[in-house]
Amino acid sequence: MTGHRSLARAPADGSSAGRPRCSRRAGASLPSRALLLLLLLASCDLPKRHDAGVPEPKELSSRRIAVVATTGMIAEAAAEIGGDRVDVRGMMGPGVDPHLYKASEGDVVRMASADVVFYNGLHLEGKLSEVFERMRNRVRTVAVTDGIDRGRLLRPPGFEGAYDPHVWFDVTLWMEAARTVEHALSGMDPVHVHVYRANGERYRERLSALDRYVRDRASVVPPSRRVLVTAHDAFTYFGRAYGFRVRGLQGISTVAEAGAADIQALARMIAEERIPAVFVESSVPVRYIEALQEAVRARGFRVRVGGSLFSDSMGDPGSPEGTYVGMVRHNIDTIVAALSVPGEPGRRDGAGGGDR
Amino acid sequence: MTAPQIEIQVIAVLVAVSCALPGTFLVLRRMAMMSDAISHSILLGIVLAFFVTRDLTSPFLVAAAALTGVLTVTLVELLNRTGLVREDAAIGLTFPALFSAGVILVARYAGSIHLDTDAVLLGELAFAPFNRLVVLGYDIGPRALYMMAGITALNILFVAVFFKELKLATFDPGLAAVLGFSPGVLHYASMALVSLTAVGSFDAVGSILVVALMIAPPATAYLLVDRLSTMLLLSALLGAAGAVSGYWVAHALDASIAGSMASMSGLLFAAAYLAAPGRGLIPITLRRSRQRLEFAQRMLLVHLYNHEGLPDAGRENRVEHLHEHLKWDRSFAERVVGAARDRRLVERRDSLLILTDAGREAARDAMVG
Amino acid sequence: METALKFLADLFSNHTLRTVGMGAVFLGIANGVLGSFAVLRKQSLLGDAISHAALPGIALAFLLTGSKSAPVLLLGAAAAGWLGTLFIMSVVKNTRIKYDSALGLVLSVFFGFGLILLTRIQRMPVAAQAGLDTFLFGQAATLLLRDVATIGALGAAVLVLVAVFWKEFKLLCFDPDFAHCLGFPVRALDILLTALLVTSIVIGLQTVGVVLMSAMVVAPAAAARQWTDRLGAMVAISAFFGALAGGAGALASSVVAHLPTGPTIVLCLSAIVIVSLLMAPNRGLVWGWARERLNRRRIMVDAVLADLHVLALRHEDPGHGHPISVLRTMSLGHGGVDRSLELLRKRGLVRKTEGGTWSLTPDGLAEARRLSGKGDEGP
Amino acid sequence: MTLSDGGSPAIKVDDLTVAYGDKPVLWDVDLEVPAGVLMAVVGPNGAGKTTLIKAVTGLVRPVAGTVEIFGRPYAEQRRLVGYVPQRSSVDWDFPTTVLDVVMMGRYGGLGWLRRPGRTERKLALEALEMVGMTEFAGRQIRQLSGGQQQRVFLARAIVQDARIYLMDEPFQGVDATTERAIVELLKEMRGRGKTVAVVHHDLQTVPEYFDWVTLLNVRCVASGPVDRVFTEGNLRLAYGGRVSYLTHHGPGDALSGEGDG
Repeated sequence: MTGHRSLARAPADGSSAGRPRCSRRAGASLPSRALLLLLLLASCDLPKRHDAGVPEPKELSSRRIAVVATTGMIAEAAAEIGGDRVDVRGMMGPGVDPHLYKASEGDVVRMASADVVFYNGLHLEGKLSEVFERMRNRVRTVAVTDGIDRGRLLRPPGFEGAYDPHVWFDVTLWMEAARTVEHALSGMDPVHVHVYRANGERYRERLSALDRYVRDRASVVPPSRRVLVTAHDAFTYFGRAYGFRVRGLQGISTVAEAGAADIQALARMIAEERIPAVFVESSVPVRYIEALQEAVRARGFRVRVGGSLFSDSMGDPGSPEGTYVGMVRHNIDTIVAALSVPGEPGRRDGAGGGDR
Repeated sequence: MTAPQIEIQVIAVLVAVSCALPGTFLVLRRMAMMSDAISHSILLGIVLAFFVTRDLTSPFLVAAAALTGVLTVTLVELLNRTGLVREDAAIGLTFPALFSAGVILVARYAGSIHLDTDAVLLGELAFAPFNRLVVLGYDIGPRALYMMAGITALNILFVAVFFKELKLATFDPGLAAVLGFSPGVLHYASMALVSLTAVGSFDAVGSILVVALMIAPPATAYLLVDRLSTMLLLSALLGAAGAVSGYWVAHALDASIAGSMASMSGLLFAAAYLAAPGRGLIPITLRRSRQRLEFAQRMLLVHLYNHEGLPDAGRENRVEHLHEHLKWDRSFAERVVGAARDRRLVERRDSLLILTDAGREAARDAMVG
Repeated sequence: METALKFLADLFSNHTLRTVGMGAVFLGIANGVLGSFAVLRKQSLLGDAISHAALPGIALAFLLTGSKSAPVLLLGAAAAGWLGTLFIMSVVKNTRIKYDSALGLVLSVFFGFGLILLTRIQRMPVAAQAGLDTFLFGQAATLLLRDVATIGALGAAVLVLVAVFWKEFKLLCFDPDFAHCLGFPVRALDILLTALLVTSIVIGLQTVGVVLMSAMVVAPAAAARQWTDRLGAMVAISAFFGALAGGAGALASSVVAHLPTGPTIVLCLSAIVIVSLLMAPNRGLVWGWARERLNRRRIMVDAVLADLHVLALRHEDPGHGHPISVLRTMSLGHGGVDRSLELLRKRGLVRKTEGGTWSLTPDGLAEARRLSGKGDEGP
Repeated sequence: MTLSDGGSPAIKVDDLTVAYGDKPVLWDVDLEVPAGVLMAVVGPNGAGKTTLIKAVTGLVRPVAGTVEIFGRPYAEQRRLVGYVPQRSSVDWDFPTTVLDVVMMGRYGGLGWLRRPGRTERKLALEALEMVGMTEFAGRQIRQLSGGQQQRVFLARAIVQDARIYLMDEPFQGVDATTERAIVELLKEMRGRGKTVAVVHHDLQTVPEYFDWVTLLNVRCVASGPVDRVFTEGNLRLAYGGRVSYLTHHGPGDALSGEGDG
């Protein structure tokens, strides 16, 4: 019976306690043994109350807090706010689309040994968001978007409870997210509240400076040309916050595809409004935007590819775009540089091989 | 090992066992690709159920996915029944249509929602231990564990109860019908079970591992054994072995667990393909060369016997001459002579070859045969 | 009328429609032709398998070159798909594992290995990896002119090769043993035909995606098979269906908003398949069903005639009338006696007497004799 | 074309050994078939009859041994050998017509790139006439009865214009009339100097149909003229104790139904 007890209780104990005991159970590989284990598991031994497993505050004040964050943006916020009180490990590195993240074995250990998991929520991480919600009894998990007033979230018409998860493109919303991180850390480790508050304050100040920067830069673009055309619908928050109309080629879902009519409609709009540039995203194949560009050119207008924007993840670590601030600055600089120059008419039978 | 690590392996083993059973029948009945077809077509069910419930977390979505699996199987079967298209074409016609309908619905009515199969089925073994089942406030373990245990039990029960009928329906559907076993009903029951197992397992471990575990272990077992019962058992064992070894490969590489398990199942198959006793490529090649050698020895004996005592024996019965007469290359001739000498059928005096008594006996046998 | 014409003119001067339409039509033709052979050789699902098996090739190509350019990744995909196909062929040839299992095996194991590589790449701090996993989710609506050129060139090459090796491919698909005995290099032909299929699948994958490619291989050929019993006609019809669905899908998706092009083409293909299965002459289900009904009706009518004959034999006067109720009891289980009598009356074989009873006419008597001579038509 | 068949047998098989898995299906078979005979290959199930045909035509690779056609290796003489496979070996639902299938027999002679034309069509129609299938020329092959399908295969072999024919169970699933017709055809072919080897099941008809016989049971039990070789002793050697066929037999007996190959 000991085997089954240890297994059943291990989750409740928190994984650090479960580890040594379970290491004896390497024999679980045999299917018969596994079945036996399972039968035992299913039998009626009473496990502990599930909320008993959340780490005690006392324990955390004396060591660094192990933090796991899903996206790079969240990892950065946690590292900034936690300072040297935390060990942050990001799950999704640069260039990883959170919708399509493939977990590796290391994630199991990282998540099991974490004191807290910060995730975006709002289904950005797919089904995983749900799992994180349900995990709260086991490891402390925090959706950084939880603190945001639901009224400020974008909601596609017709579906209850489904929100656009790409909140980080509105810097003010991201400040809310950072506050959620700060509160979570403070709650876990009240002894060091002052550290988190000071770090959080400093981080939010930088973010609010960033917000002002984005606003300033955006105002350079004449309002009529403030149209952001990208491959997928990730920039809606950005558009709302900084006064851009946003048009995406395809929806949020990864299975969704564009139709020929969608491309034509977008191309017509670009040509009619003489929008000078469209943008590619790091995580979406360039060809999508190239197709749009071709369609526009065929309408006698030349639209440039204004550059590459970071949408779901940040740039290489060490580069300026490898930080949240750097990424947002890169995006707005790219957008402004491309849109503030007026568009040039193309020839219908243009050099770029328009029609034929 | 930490608790989640153990849980992952237990879940994987359960998936392996529950996939091996229907998988064996799929492989034998040439419907292996059904598993992959289901993995695509369930999108339609998920989307339709979402339009009804408007809730991504509703368990109704998973039920709808399973139902779509059954629908897929039924449509394939209907197409088959017409006799106008073959089984593989029937599968290839069905799932793209269902999947495409799903995609169109998403694009038209839910393009701004993250709605796809991944949003409803977890499909990631690494996270399965964290998706807990909480009953009356008590955490009693990973959901997937219970779900897979239930599905495994159902599969084992089904196979155990209908073993005879399944066997008959698999190998001779016509005879089964004559004997009144109604292969149709059994077929639908087993296909419903395939769908249920597939969708349940997709949720626990992801579609690609399910396809791998439904096909690779039974195919491997098919190379190794001839009896249905041993094949079922061996499939389950091989699946479990692939799952557990795959886990540790993933651990070592810090890579995808499902991917590693699928790859290990593939490696097990490759090993059997190369080395299965009697059927593997290596044993066949070895046997070919051994038989060639054995056969050559007999030819040698007969040749020596025919020329023994004749005046030309001094010329004919030399190693060099074998090269010309029997068109053997020199090294092969040496090998044949060496092997025959080891068996004490031939002696060598200088370069002349002489039969021993045993060799003479063997030569006579060879000629009679 | 004028507005309709203008609408059409607009439509066809539309760049996206023209590009996508042309690409889809070319793809439909190439895959319609190759798919015919694939379906006849029970390789319908090769497209599905190859599209999954390409993943490790893409990941490895990226790992080795660090480049995400389309030719590099396509080469990787083609190499992996090709390797997978060779493995499938080798397993099927050397073991008792059937084709479908070999397909599924390669599909899942290769994809699994691709996942290992992808997760390794994910752990690398390289932002350039973005989009690697979506490389194979092609979008038919985003076809570029250069894609159309590639597909067109490929389609032309496929058509030429199939024309050149027409009789060899035909023999290979119908009776490979006989081909071997005639001295054709069966294995090389097999590899060539499969290579053509793999190439067109991989090109199509990147431009229009996995599922559309799977359907493009199977559906036109399966539909075309219903309409003809000749290989040449089947290949031609299949190419036509492929082109038709490609064109119709492109058109529909450029008229209606939010109608994704690829899936729309698949549904057009499905519609063609359904119509073919139901309506194709000879093989179509509707015709078969109608034939069966006709037969059943004929047998019932003959049965009633035979019943009347039996009754007539019992009477001296063959013109004696018999009440319908007697006929009903005799034809128990057949039903429809009234309708049968009506049909017989129209043919002048029976007549209704004044008392509301029925009797055979002389013609009817002759016909009934003829039938009973055949023996087995009576009830 | 001059042929080096002055005295060399039509088919000469030397030390042929074939194994499927670890089971030898043919073991050390020696065989000489003179030109111009009509030969039955008989033996119990699993005796390797089909395998022998397939090994001669190179469809299975032997472990050991050689096959010579008119004194030269098979690979060089391929064109002289016509092959009629078992009916079950092809897909009868294939979209092709009777005439088309028969014309396939000419493909080998056409070589690469050339398409069958008027000549091939004429030859094919002639062959169809010989087997009495002219009226079916335009039919899809699925719509034929078993016997008719077999006749189509024979016609295809005829247009090959080979000198040696190897036939795998041409009488299987064929009605009595067709069987007679096929036998007549085979005899006529022999009359024109062709050599025909037929895998056969019905022992009782052997003396009536054939003039040469090979008794096979993994090894070659005996081979030669029917009147010399087709003896009860040899049959007993080939079939073990199960020789009751001489008194009663028929399709459905232990002797019929092919299981090897």
